[in-house]
Amino acid sequence: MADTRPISSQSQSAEEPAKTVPFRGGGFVVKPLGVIAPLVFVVIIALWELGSQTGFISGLVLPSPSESFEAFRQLFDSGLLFVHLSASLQRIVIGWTVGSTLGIIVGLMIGLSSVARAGLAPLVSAIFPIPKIALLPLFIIWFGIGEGSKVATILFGTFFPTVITTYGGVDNVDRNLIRMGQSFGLSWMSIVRKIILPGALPAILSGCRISGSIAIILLVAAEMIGAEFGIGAYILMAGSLFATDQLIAGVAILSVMGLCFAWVIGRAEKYFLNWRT
Amino acid sequence: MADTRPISSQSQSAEEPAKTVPFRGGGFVVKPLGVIAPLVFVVIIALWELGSQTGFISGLVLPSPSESFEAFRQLFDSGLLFVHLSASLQRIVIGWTVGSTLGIIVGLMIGLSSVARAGLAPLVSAIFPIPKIALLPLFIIWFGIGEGSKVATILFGTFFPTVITTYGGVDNVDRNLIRMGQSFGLSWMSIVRKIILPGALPAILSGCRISGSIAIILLVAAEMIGAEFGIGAYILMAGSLFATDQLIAGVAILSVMGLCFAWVIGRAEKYFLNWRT
Amino acid sequence: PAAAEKITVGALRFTSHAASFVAYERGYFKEQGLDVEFKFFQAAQPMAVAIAAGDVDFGVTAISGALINLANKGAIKVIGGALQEEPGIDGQMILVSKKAFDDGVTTPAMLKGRTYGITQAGSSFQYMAHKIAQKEGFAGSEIKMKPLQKVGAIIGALKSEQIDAWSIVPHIAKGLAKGPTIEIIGKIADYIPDYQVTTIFTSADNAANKKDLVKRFLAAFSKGADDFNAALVDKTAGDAAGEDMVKLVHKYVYTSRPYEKAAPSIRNGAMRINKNAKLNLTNVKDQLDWFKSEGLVSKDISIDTLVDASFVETY
Amino acid sequence: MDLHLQKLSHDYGKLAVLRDIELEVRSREIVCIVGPSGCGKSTLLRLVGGLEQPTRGQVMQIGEPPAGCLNPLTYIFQDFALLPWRSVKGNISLVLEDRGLGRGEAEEIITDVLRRTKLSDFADAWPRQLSGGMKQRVAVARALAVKPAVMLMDEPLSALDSQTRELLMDDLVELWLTEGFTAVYVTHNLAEAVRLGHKIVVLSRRPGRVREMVSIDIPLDQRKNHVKELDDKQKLLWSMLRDEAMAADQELLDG
Amino acid sequence: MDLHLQKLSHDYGKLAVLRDIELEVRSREIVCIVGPSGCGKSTLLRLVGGLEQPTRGQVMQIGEPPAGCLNPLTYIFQDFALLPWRSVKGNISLVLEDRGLGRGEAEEIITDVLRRTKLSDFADAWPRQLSGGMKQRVAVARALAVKPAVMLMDEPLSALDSQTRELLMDDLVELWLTEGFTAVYVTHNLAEAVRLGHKIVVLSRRPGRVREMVSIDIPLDQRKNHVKELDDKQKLLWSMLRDEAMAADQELLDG
Ligand SMILES: Nc1ncnc2c1ncn2[C@@H]1O[C@H](COP(=O)(O)OP(=O)(O)OP(=O)(O)O)[C@@H](O)[C@H]1O
Ligand SMILES: Nc1ncnc2c1ncn2[C@@H]1O[C@H](COP(=O)(O)OP(=O)(O)OP(=O)(O)O)[C@@H](O)[C@H]1O
Ligand SMILES: [Mg+2]
Ligand SMILES: [Mg+2]
Repeated sequence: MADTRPISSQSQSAEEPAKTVPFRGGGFVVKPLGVIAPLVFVVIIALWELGSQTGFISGLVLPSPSESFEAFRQLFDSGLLFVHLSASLQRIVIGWTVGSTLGIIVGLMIGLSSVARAGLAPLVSAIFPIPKIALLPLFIIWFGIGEGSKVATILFGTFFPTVITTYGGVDNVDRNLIRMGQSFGLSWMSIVRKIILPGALPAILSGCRISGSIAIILLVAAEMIGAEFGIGAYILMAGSLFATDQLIAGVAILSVMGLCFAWVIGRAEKYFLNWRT
Repeated sequence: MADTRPISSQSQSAEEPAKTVPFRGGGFVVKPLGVIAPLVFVVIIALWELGSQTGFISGLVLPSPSESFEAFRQLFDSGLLFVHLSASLQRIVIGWTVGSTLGIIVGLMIGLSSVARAGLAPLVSAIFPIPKIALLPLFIIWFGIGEGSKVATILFGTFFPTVITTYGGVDNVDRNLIRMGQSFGLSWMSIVRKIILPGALPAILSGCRISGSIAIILLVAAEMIGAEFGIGAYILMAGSLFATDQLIAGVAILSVMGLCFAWVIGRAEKYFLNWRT
Repeated sequence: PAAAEKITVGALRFTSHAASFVAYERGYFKEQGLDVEFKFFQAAQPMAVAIAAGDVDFGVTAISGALINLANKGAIKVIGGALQEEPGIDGQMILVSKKAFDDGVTTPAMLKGRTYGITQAGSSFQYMAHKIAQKEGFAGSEIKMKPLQKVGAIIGALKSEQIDAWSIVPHIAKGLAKGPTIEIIGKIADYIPDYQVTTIFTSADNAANKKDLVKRFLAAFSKGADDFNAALVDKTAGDAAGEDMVKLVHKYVYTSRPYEKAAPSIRNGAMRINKNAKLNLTNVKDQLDWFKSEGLVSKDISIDTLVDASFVETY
Repeated sequence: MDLHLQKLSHDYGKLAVLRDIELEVRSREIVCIVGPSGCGKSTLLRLVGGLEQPTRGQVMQIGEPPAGCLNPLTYIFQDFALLPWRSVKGNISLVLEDRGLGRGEAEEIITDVLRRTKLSDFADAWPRQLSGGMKQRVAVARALAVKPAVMLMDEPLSALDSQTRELLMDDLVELWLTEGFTAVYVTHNLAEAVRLGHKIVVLSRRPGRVREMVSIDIPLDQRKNHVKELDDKQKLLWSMLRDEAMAADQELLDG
Repeated sequence: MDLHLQKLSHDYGKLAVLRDIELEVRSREIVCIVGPSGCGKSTLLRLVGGLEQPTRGQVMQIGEPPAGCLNPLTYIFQDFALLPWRSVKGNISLVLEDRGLGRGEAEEIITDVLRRTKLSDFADAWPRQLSGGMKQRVAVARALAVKPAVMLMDEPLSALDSQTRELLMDDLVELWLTEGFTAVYVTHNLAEAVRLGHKIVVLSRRPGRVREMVSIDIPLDQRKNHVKELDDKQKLLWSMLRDEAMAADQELLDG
């Protein structure tokens, strides 16, 4: 069979339609758009205020943002804001740090050892679903009604989700990379620290986002136990008095705490995961 | 320089120590060890019973397993167990399914679109930390005191962690694979369904483990609102009457629910992630 | 008669809500042309909100800050009295831990400087503690309040001697005092005579626009209360009636326990429910004043905002 | 369908990768690209395939792709880009789904391309169970499955042993003779280049420019009879690349 | 340090991959392994490196590794196995950490191996920013950094252009002359095999057996002057492989 290699006469005539090759790459990469987030909040709050003002949203349970802000101002003026905040922050920071650290350690154990997985993973599945609130009486016996039980509540709440995300992340680390580490005679500890931990880090950080939010949620549960000060105690008090303006002010403080925490995790992701696209 | 290629005389003499090359691969793979899990539970319960019997664990707040089992038996005999269970299961199944589904959808949106991320991610960070319990009054107003508010509590509780794990998973999908899909002209939908979703699946399933447990935890909060039947209502009742045996029996039911759920997720992982080592 | 009017009654599964159960079981609501559906709650506050939201028509609960604030928002009204402390009948009791008891807290007068368990700031427990202090002649702030949210949590804290004192309804108090770690040192009735523990309330809309409905509800409720008082409080109806009453109540309370176990708790928990839903306005005023003095509710709430006294006899 | 690369330049941040690439790829022409490691060959293919946007210049597509072609510009990735969660078969069927093919038709195509890449026994294996060469063959099979008008091949045979490579090259020649596809073929193997290329483009070291363009006029199916000429071409290319490399070394020594 | 492979066989589940491999690797000897794609070459290397346990048989290590060698048996992976979260430099320093090297010493080694693989400019780049060939060079650099006694190289130059490959081969020859390492070298490139190998082992198709063993007696540093002999060896190898491939084809046609 003769070769049919194109010669100029066979090539496309000049009248053929010419277009640039369409771009089909790109996308699937999320870029930060700084302006939208504040806008969304402003719009939501404005709509809510409008709704309250026009009576569309009944004042019965949901006060207007301005009323809530007024309650917040009172709290601020009374000087108690910082007392509440510092009490709560201390509990959260200790509880979350210890809970997450233990969670990462146990998660690594479950991810790395068959025995630990067989023994601990079902325990985690069995204990995680137990509502902290139901156990408050026990917590009081075990940890007293001082700071102990409050920190313990947050600690327990953050421990379990961290365990689960950590071992999920470990399971997902490319085994080829581990084999590489072994082939270079890296110690077990080095492999865990330098290969498995960084490989599981995206999952762990995503777990931190969750556990951080849970820690904030649990402030309320934690401060049910003999707490005089704390944002959670403030919210509980407002709730029991049905002082909805204070309630919303307290909840807004929690929201802001959540936003700050998310921002920190976002920074950590930027810093630790900058190797990703 | 002359070549110094080994000839037989240069080769190692026979007296040189000979050993097999040490095996350094393997490990870092977790195998199921079926026996340990039941053993752990049996040991814990036995120790607890022993502790109660000998008075080492005071009957003060923690009743012995046998007492709790007795309470469970009474519940069973009264025929209410299935009434409670079916009421709770229905709420959990609906709340969790809808919450997770919405969570996966919103998580995908946040993972895929810059606009959605900028607008929704901070909202998630702001709303997730709000304790459901503080919002109960609002839930009553919005969703009434019927099944609506109960399902909504669980739905909200599962929605947020699912969103976070899903977009964490999407962020972690290898962009090269996406480029491959684009180069073959796959539609956006196909890329999402066939490349991004499976790539994020390990993270999503690990998120399901968490959201499942949270759903069970929230049963108690959900059934605070005008619930006649349900495991959460049973626990609340027991708590308010300080019937610790019933309390523990109720908590044990939640634990078993958690174990069953974890087992289901484990099966799903085996099925969907069998491509991993 | 015309088709029965459908109403929803909120209830907690406590013996103190028995009057409604009796009225329902014995057809007193039907007699009044009311088709009652119960909605059970796990706490009083969601019930109050549900009434404010119009999902529930009537409820029974203690006077709380939430109730007053809801009333202030024009959502609900107190329309009658229910549970009542009464000298001679076992009422709420004052408990101390063994440790505190051995330490010399043998009478309520010694509570000065001690810790006292309450569910929430502004709860009835704090009110009771303050009344004790008032009568014993020291400032309420000299008893250290420990908010622990839940009755269960307070019991745990008391048993493990992390708080010194508490006050609670008799059946729980007696049950606890049977153990080695808790002692009874007094009665609330000695400090707050005629304490109006719980009140009946409804939405402000019902109170203003459906006066007839409210009257019919109260009538049926009172009839139930009479039966209950006769059977378990005054015990004038005889043992068989008492037995019947316990069985009736057991349909709603302690349902998950066998009858033999539930019966003593039900009997011990029986306190008087006011005849004809009479309301002790004097005591309610005192409670309102106390809330005001603690800064828990706004100073300019008047008793009329809280109570609609047009339905029952007040004193 | 012809392609016309017009003054194509590309930078990654401050790193200049490609500079003023001017190239015509005619229909039914195989253009081989050779050049030092890191000079921008893969980047060039990505630009041609529309997976990346050039910093300057453009890629024109002249004429329509022939009928029956499922994905006109098809890429074979240097790192294979197999989905780890799909079997060999699943990885190929991935690119056939949503194309309105009947199940039978798709099945037929898959069986055919697996046979041509000698992977029939491994249709149900997971990617992690494959050897390096087998993964590469899956990537080739996947590209063949969509009957491309222009194939953009990034070292498609590099991980294969010489005889499998020989066989697949024969297969490509055969395919070209019967179906006449167009290809841009990046390779490090000069023997491959002179065996398959109608035109061979030599890129300079980074930033890549077209340093030389060599045409080979011997018809593809007759190249086996012209070993000598091809050997000479290969030597010519080799000397050009060597010069480039030495210049680079010189630069390193100087700079 | 010698290696002795004794009746090594390996299966993956039901898939027979290697059968009765008997091979001696003497100290300072480079053994090249060639064979069809999927015949078990990478598996063989994994067995030798102790990364996988053979189903039957064993790998003996005779004598001690020389002093100064950080990781006696060092593997260069076919798929590079770079940590995506470490820069080029970090990927190399990974294997030097925990070895009690001073910071300065490690730094020196890294600079040296980067220079030798022409990656000095990319010390701080992430793996995703590298071209295929550059990734492979990082893998080579990493292996060189630990001064191995025995190198297990799985197609270490396959993704490189001919001139870079030529340079790195020269580098390896030089290294061998000065340091005299031992190597098991899997390659598809017969020119590479005859250029570097003291012994060339031809594996049969899967399940891999030793089909033939060819020794080349020309000293490594003189091979450039013996082009003709090497060409002959290469042709000999090629014909053997061709036969194997044809036999395989025949089998396919028959079965
Ligand atoms: N983890 C595994 N599980 C199951 N089968 C495997 C696994 N790894 C390799 N195989 C199979 O073993 C055989 C040999 O694989 P190996 O990687 O050793 O081949 P190779 O000779 O290196 O091939 P190539 O030259 O293509 O790299 C192949 O058929 C492959 O499918
Ligand atoms: N995503 C990226 N970000 C930054 N730099 C990149 C990126 N991709 C490639 N580069 C750089 O661009 C240059 C060219 O890369 P390219 O992959 O095109 O080389 P190549 O010619 O294909 O090399 P090889 O033959 O080794 O595959 C390299 O120096 C590389 O470091
Ligand atoms: Mg490339
Ligand atoms: Mg291989």
